[in-house]
This record gives sequence, C-alpha cells and structure tokens, in this order.
Amino acid sequence: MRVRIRLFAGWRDRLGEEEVLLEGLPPDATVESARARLEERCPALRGLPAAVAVNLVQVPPDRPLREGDEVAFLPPVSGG
Amino acid sequence: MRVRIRLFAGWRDRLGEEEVLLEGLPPDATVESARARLEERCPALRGLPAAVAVNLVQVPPDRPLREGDEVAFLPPVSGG
Amino acid sequence: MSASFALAADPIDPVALVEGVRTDEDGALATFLGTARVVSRGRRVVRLEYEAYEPMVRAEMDRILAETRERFHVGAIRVVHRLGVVPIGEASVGIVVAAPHRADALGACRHVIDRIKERVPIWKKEVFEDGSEWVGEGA
Amino acid sequence: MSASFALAADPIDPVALVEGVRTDEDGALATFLGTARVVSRGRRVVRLEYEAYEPMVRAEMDRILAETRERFHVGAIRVVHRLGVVPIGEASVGIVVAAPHRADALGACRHVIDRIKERVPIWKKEVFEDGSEWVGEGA
Repeated sequence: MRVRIRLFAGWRDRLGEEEVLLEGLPPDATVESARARLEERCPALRGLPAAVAVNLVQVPPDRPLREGDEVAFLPPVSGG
Repeated sequence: MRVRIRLFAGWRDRLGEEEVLLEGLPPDATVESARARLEERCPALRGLPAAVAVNLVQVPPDRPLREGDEVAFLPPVSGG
Repeated sequence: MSASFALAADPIDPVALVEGVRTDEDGALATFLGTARVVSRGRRVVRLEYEAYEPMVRAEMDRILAETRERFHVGAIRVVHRLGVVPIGEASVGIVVAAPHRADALGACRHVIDRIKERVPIWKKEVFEDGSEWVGEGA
Repeated sequence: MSASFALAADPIDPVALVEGVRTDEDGALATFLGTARVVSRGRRVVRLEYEAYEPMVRAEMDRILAETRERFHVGAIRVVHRLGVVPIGEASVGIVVAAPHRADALGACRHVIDRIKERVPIWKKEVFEDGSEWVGEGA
C-alpha cells in the first residue's frame, strides 16, 4: 500500500521535504505505523507533537490507512 | 434661588426650549421640586422618564439645589 | 497610550479613524462601526438625528475610557460619535482599539460601545416617512 | 449573506477588506486585524513567515464560517489570511463581520479569530535577529 505524506513547519524543516511517498506499507497500516516509518527515516521527529489529518479530516492515531490516502502531520497550529 | 435647566430630545420638543431659568425657588428646593415647577409650566412632561444630572453628575431626585446649579433632565439615552 | 474622543458633524472616515492608532507593540486592532439601519422595530427609517449634552458626554467618555484601560490591557483607543443628521448607511459611532492581544482589543471595543449605549447622554431620533420618534422614550 | 475566505500573498488593504460588506440592514460592522508585533515572549521579532495546508485551511474555514452563522445573526463575513513573509506592523489576518446588531458583529468576529487560532492548519514562524522558531512547537 502506498500513501502520500504531507509535512509542514518544523516537520518539513527536519525532514527537508514537504511531501513524501511511503510505499510498501502493510494492508493493516495505520496513521501510527506511517508515523513510525517516518521516524525511522528521520529520528528528529520522535516525540514531536502533531495531530493527523487523512484526506483533510482530523483522525485518531489508530485510523487504518487506505491506498492513495493523503496523510498530513499537523504541528500545533499558530495562525492568526 | 435660581437654577438653569437643560432639556433634551423629547423634553425639549415638548417644552419648546432647550434652556430654562427657574427663578424664585425656595432655599430648600430639590431636583424634584424643580421638576414639579417645570411640569406646572408644561404638563406634557408629567410621567416622562428622566434621570437628572446636576453640574454634569447624575444625582438622586432628593438632591438639594444650590444657586446657579445646572440641572439637566436626561431622557433614556440612545447613543451609539 | 492615548485615548481620544470626538463629537463630529461630518461623516466618519474609517481610514482616518484607524490611522496612527496601532503601534508595533500591538498585535491586534479591533474596530467597531455602528451604522444607521434602514429598518427599526419593523418600520422603515429615512434618517437618524443625534443630539448630545456635550459637556456631560465628554465627562462620561473620560470615565468610560479610564475604566476601559483599567479592565483591559490596551494601547490607544479612539472614539468618534456623530451629531445631527446621519443618513442611512453612514456610521453614527466609530471605535478603534489597539492592544497587544486580541481578547483585550475586542473586549475593550465591546466594553466601550456597551457603556456608550448605557450611559452617555446622547439621544437618537428615528425619522420615518410618516413621523419621527426619540428612541427609548416610549412615546 | 455571503461568507468569503482568501489566502493572500500581498498586504491586506483594510479599505478593500471592508468594501461592500455592510448593507443597509446592518447596524454594526466589526473588524479585527491581527498584526505582526515587534516583541514576542520577550524577544525582538524581525518578521513573521506563515505557511498553510491550503486545501484543509479552506475546508476548516468553511466549517468555521458555517458554525459562526449558526451561532450569530450576521450578514456578510469576510476573512483574509496572509501567507509567506509578513513584516512587523502589517496585518497577518483580517476579519470583517456585518450584522444587524452589535453583539452579533463583535461576537462573531471574536468567534472566527478564536477558531482560526485553535484549529486552522496555518503555522507562523517568528524570525528573530539570531534565529527563528515555529510558534507552538516548543522547540
């Protein structure tokens, strides 16, 4: 399974990319397992707070992923 | 004793004047007795709600008057 | 940290109203305009007319502005109120508050307009097509 | 009863922001500008930089504007948020609400800015003379 990861602010700075394709995820992958895969690639992300949105809607960490999902890690917002 | 009366909005319209000198008030005259004198002159004022200010400060109706006071009858305000 | 109040016979220019109120210490600027509505209590309004007990208005506004500064952490405040005829659509009152933070700017703006409506000796006459009425008199 | 939202790379023009928002049914126009302060948590800020998850910002703003209309009796609402560099003194966000009555105009304005700060995916970087920091990350 393949999902598209979107990264913002401090997450993007640390990873050095604003978009990442995660491929070869197992069929039972969740938001949490996608995060674990990202942290393997970039240990500096460990422990950073972030909400997660799948296809523009906030979801809990145990939300299962589906092929083609857009998964966004959202650091604490600071607009306004 | 003589005091100056200031009138606004509906009070002024009814009396036809924005300023009235009340003369010959007794030495123990109060805000209330000034109002009574005005109502004799213009019975249409009877029963109209108004706060009263003496020399720019709101006062209760039993407030004694002094020579030269400026007494304003303030209908319910509607600024803004 | 200035606070200014003016009574104005001419239309309130919203650009001039805001000009110079904010400083670089302020993260928030709240503006309120009270405007003449075409409908009031179900009747069609042609224009408004305001009158004021001017020296007492100034005394009350001084108290309101001082009280606002005590309650809210604000920078400059500017308030303008019209007198005389105000056509439909024009502003009768304009309030601008600058503050470091948004809650103070918006809260102070609300406080000032609420206190004006409650206790500043200004009176509004609504002129209808078939008559007129001093608001709040219940006539 | 329109509600509009825009993300803008250019400075927010306060005159254009307000233009056309009020109708003659409205007795109140509330405006809020959030502006870039020179001091943040005791440090001197040189400029701000904003970024957004744009499609989700639009989805959240739609929800916020719909929710605001449910809670407050308002006319038109207009919201603009800057992206990219915002120099000190410029507005990063502008909100205008027209309403028949003042409590709705000011309350809706407050509601919109509070919800933006709480849940719209926009991030602010404070750039200091000696470094920079994404706000809220606690880095």
